[in-house]
Amino acid sequence: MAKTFRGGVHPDDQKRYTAAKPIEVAPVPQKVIIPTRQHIGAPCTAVVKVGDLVKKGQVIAEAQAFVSSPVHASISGKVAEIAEYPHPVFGACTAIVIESDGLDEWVEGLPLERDWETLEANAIKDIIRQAGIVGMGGATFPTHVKMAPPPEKAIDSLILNAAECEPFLTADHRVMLEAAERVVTGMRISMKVLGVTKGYIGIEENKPDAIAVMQKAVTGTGIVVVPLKTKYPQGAEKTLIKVIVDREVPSGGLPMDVGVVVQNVGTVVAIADAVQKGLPLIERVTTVTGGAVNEPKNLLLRVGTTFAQAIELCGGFKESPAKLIMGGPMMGMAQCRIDVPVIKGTSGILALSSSDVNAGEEKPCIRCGRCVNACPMGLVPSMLSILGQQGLYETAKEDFDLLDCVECGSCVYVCPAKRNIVHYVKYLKAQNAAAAAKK
Amino acid sequence: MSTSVLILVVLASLGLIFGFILAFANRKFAIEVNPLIHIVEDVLPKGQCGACGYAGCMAYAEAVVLNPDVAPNLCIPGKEPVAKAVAELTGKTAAAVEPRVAQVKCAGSNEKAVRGYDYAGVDDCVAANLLFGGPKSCKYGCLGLGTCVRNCPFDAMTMSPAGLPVIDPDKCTGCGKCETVCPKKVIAMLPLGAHVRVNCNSRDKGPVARKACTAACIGCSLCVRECPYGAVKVENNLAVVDSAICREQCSDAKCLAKCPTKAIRPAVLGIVPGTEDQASVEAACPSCVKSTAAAG
Amino acid sequence: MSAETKVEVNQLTVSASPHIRCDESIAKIMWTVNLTLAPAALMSVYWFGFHAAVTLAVCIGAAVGTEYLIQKWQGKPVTISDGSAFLTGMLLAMNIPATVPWYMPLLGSFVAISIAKHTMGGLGYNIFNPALIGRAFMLASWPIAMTTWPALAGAVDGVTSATPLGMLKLQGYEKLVATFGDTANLYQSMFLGSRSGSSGETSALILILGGIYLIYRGYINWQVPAFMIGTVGVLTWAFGGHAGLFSGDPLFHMMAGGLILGAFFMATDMVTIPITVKGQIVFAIGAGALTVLIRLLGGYPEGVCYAILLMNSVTPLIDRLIKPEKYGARR
Amino acid sequence: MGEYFTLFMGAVIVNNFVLTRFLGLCIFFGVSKNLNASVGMGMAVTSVMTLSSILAWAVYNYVLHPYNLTFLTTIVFVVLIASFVQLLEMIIKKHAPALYNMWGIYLVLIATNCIVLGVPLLNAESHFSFLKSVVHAIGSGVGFALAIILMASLREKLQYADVPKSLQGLGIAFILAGMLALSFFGFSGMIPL
Amino acid sequence: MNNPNQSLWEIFYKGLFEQNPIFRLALSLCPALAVTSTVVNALAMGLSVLFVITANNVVVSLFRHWVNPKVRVPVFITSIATIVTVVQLVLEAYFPELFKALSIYLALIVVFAIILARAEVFAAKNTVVPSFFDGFGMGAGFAGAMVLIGVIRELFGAGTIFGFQVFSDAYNPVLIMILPPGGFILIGVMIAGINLFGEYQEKNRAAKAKAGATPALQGSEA
Amino acid sequence: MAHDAHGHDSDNSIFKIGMNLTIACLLSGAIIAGTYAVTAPVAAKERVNLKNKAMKELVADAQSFKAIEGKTDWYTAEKDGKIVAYVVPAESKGYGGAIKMLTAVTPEGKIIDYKILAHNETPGLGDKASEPKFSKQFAGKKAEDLEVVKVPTDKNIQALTGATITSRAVTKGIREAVEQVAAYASQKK
Repeated sequence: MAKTFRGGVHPDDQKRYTAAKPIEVAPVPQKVIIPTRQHIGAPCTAVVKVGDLVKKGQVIAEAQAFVSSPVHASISGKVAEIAEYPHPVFGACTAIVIESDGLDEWVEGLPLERDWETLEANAIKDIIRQAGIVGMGGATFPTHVKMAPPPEKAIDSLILNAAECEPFLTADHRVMLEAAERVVTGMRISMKVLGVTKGYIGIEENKPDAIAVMQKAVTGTGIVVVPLKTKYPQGAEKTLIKVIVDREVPSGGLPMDVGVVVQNVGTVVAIADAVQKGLPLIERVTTVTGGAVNEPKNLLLRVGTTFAQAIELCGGFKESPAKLIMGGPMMGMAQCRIDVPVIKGTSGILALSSSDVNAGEEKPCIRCGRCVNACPMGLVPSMLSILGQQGLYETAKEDFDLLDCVECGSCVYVCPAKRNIVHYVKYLKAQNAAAAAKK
Repeated sequence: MSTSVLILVVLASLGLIFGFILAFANRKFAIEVNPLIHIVEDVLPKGQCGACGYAGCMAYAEAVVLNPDVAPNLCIPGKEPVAKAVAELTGKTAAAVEPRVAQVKCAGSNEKAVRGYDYAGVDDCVAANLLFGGPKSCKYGCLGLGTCVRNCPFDAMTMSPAGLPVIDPDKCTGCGKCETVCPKKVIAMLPLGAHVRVNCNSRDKGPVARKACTAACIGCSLCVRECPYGAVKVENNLAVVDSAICREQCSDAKCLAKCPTKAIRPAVLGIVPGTEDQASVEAACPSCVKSTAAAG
Repeated sequence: MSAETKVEVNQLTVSASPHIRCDESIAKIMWTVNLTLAPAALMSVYWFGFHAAVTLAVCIGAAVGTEYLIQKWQGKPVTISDGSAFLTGMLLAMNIPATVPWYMPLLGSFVAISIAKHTMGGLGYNIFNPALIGRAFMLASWPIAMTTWPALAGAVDGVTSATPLGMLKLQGYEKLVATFGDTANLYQSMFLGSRSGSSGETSALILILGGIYLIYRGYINWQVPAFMIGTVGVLTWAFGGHAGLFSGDPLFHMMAGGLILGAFFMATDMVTIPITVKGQIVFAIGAGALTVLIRLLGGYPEGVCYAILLMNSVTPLIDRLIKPEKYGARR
Repeated sequence: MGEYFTLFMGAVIVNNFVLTRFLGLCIFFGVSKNLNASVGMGMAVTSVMTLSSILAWAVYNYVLHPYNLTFLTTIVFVVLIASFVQLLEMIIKKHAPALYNMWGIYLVLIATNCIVLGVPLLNAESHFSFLKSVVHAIGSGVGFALAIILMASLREKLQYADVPKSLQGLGIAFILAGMLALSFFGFSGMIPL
Repeated sequence: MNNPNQSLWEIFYKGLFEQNPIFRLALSLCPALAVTSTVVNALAMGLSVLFVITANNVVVSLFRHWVNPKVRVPVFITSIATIVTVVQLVLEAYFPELFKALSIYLALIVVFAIILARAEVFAAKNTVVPSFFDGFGMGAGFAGAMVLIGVIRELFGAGTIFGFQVFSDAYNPVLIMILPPGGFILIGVMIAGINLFGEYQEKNRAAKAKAGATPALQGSEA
Repeated sequence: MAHDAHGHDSDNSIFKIGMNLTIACLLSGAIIAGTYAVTAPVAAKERVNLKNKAMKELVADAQSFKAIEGKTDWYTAEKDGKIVAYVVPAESKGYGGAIKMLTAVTPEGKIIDYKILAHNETPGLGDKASEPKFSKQFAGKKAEDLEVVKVPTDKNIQALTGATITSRAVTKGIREAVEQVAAYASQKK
């Protein structure tokens, strides 16, 4: 019996576009735009100047804060500009523009060969930090921070989030099929760093091939592959933990509060590459798909490639897109322009045609209760949306657990009144934060 | 007759019981609520706007009565008369309240401002601002979704068809509630009596601002050079007018004619910027007439 | 450039996530309910003839018309096409005798839509079920007309124009059974609908089929009708008889009156019932219990309408006390 | 026993004072904006009504009725109850602050109130025995509490509704009360008094 | 609030319309509504209240300097109760049927908030004549509203006015109007109607002001 | 309000406050006593008048009414010194509470008429029991004829449409009263 959680929804997974397509290595772009903010936490400042020559893998921006992660050049070439550029998450951000010299040369000493088993945990953590690895599922939380929980939190399990529950996206799926060994190695390194013996890989049942491949790959490592029921949001951290180890992260808490660390497939691969070969995080697998894309693909893209370039690699648009999204359709961010760059957290580039988008006019809530049934967090989304309309963030916070909402979008998906519940929640959270800041 | 006597006896004893219970209670359990608080609260306009910095009119009344350091002129909606009344009641001296009125520092109407994307979501500026700062290309301009209009405690604002809020100067009390709720901080308080105003909030550099909106202040400094009194400055690519200097010294408002985007305009209230007619300009800013005529 | 990758400014739509939606809508839900109710409505026309059709038309027309006029007047978008006013009209028609003079359902529908629905802000905000408020209003206003039941078209032997529940209340169970011949006959006519009553009371079978379809479609929760009808059954069995405890006739009570219609179509009106399934179960049990209370002790022979209305008024309290089980509540 | 139960239930649901006799409307509409306050008010009214009914019964049956002074009932009751409630408030405030915070604060509001005065007057008019007076008073109080708590929960829900502007506040409250009263019709004829 | 320059007519008018106790101030309407199911009862109740409030205002105004502030409220209550008792006695003697119909609601006039409020707010601070007009205006406003409600309820609920049949026999009375729920809903609707009327007036006034005046100008009032 | 909140301490002595109120009560007592003195006799007379009027309505040809000793509120209606009817109170539990009635019965135990004095029945429905259309049915009937049915016959009482409970209550109350009168009358003879 596949395991599951309370609530959730069943959107069409739309993975048929790209599930069977092997990862294609994108050609080196002529120019990359690398934002200095690639993660959640303190922003980086550029350590190169306009005109500098840089090599692939060279650090170009850095920050001293603990919760931060350095940024590396993803191609070799000349720094053409350091200026404000559009950013897929923050709207705008200082970016370093590198024009390719066509050589695609690694910085000196890379790649290298290293036996991870001889390395100390702290040394590995340092390598992870140096490599600029962040959570690649989309949240972009610096991985070395996640791997260094405070000592009072006893961690006993590592969960690999391979559910990939977002419709359309297949990047993790392909990575598992094509690089199962690296996935397992990355996981084992992470387990060593965390000092845990229990490792789980949660994969949704709609990827039987991946389950089979991973089951084979983990033999002898003690890692367990857990097939999960295909249901959104199976891959949300909290639901995943509930399903696999049957623990509930307390309100306002983190997975480590229940002794668990959750990693993304892409992240552990990056860890394996960094630790074994010394490679920093400068490229990632991204699914470029959607009804408006001519030829959807899974691409290995350099960080800093623009969405436009990526889409061009997929044969351009079939029809003019109604929405361009970074990430999946349930939690991704809609973009207002196509020249934004791929960042470390770009798991997908989704160009939805108008027929994919089924919005419709917002109507008053009819209290049908579908959102309540769909909410994996056990909230009352309908009330949150109604309170959002009135801006009553205090009531929402105190009586309806506003801050526990993970914004998974299940409620909006099922809502027959087409209410923008997640937007209301974001709005209320913003108001709450503003009020808190005032105090 | 005996009934009459009985009536008197019953009622008299009632009166005695009731009266003495009350009197006794007054001694024993007296809680003096300063009645002045209620009187002061009566004087206040009860907009509950919070412009005074207290949580509503009652809270201010309490503070102004009980705390000698609280000034009597904090009620902005009440203007002069209320300040005077409160001062009189509390025995404090009232300094003048400078009358002021809300001003939308944006002329980026639907046709003038360029849209960056098509917004689909909650009909509220704060919510729209969460998505890359709203649909307009200009990241400083009015979003036009009416958060200020909905929050105005005095019903002084309406959303014009052009997509900019219009403030009714008769109803606006200058309480500043709109200023607080606006996510773009595009609303500011203008001293009542100012002659000219800058209808832009963009701190972008000239070309960027111009590209986003044809009504933008591009920070060209022509106005600064034109003004002999030093009433105009450019800070962060945005012209700023010192209305006191302007009102007292300027007689010809040459800055208006020179502004290439018409971001500086005569301060005519109650309309969308850019739609002033000559008569209203004359009334609002006599010194502006010549230069608008010259420019127009 | 081989393919077009240009995107014009202002071409893309930006909204908060998620970016895909299911294809349910209010209109779809409402019209489906209308559709499942329609066979029973047609059945009532079969039983009661032309009168029933007129009443049905007046109710629906007045409900839709009132909604149209109110929304026009208020300057709000007109939402008559979403089917909710239509549903209110149809439900009201099925809750009243088919033979009432035409102006009564007209006024009843008007009150249902204007007072019960639009004074509270329209669809989604109403606290009481509009159709039931309409019926309660009519019953209070014209008690005689509202309790004068039409005889069936081509009435079979001896089926008088009193409803079975009315007969039970005033003449007793034995008389009731005697009127129908024997208990088997009684049950059969209750189930198939060959008996006197309001338009919607008559065809238990068709109503149940419609209700089951709604459950299958996921528009209503099975718990509500099951618990409501179940509660009525248990309580009438326990207290409904004259020969001491557990001598009642639960089967009769479960099929009698508006219980089937109420349990499947009105106690499930999502706007006016608790939002959680647990809350809905409490609601259903409460409605069932109140129904029995009114039937056995009250002045009215039938209590479903009032029972649901009373539970409607308790709904906000239920919602306050019964919330979904929150994630993270336990470690 | 049955008689008292009937009397009690009759006062609570069948002849609910608020919904069928329009008594206590001022506080019913005034306080029902807030659920917690309504609970407190319900308790306050119930207890005050019970105690003042006892008091009023004694005065009526030992003073007014024997001496044929029933026409003084109005003035005597109003003064008696008003002073009694004030005294009660002071005593509770001093000696039971916890109780005071729960419902004592509402006592001031009900010192002169139609339902608190009305029930003793009705008791006197119906010549109820002592026990009946008490049961009737408790029943009426519980009925009031039931009505106001229901009303408050409905009004709190309606806070979030798109009620037309002209109806906001008192208008919609009256209409709600009307519909609540209509629902309570279901109980009519249930318990013949 | 108590502008000494107010003319007596203004004081009276204010009570009748602007601050109509039932529809505007929402005070003291409690038990009165119970007797509005017939016009006769409504009128009797309205007149009783009119008398009590006017008389009480006069009495309070006369004795206002004599009353110790600490017992102002109890003294006022006593005064009201006395007047009510007098009304009761008179009605019982000369209109026994009405007395029976109004039953305890007559006695409950004692606790009508509006009466005490007028005494406190107006009569205790003003001389006799304005106090009389204030009470008379408020009372008349109250009585008028009562009769209006009574007329509507009786007309539609029973088809009669003052007990005389108005509609033909064919009229099937909407009984709910004379039942409590109908009373509640009717008053709710009437309150909304009056609010709507107020909004409409406000709009008209604003439109007129706009049309007449020159465009609102900066500095014109400074 | 401000000016009187700051009274002098001497004004606030318990004695002064108490006396203030006491005097107010005495004044009120005087007023009430005065009014009562005027109205009380009128009211008493009016009460008797009303009762007589009611009884007269029931027994139109009676010349005088006399209270029966040993029975509260029982009266005999006499004409030319002969008892033509007994007027007795009747009570029953109806739909909305007690229904109080006054019934006139001949010494033979036949009903003359009845009058409903107080009730709480549904307006427009149960309260039709006081209309002649319904009450006429009772005239001349004896206790054993008082059976409520839906389909009318000469011997029975036809229920009011939609108000069966009220009809039954009224009939029951009157039947009881008639039975009592019959018993009393036969005993007297």
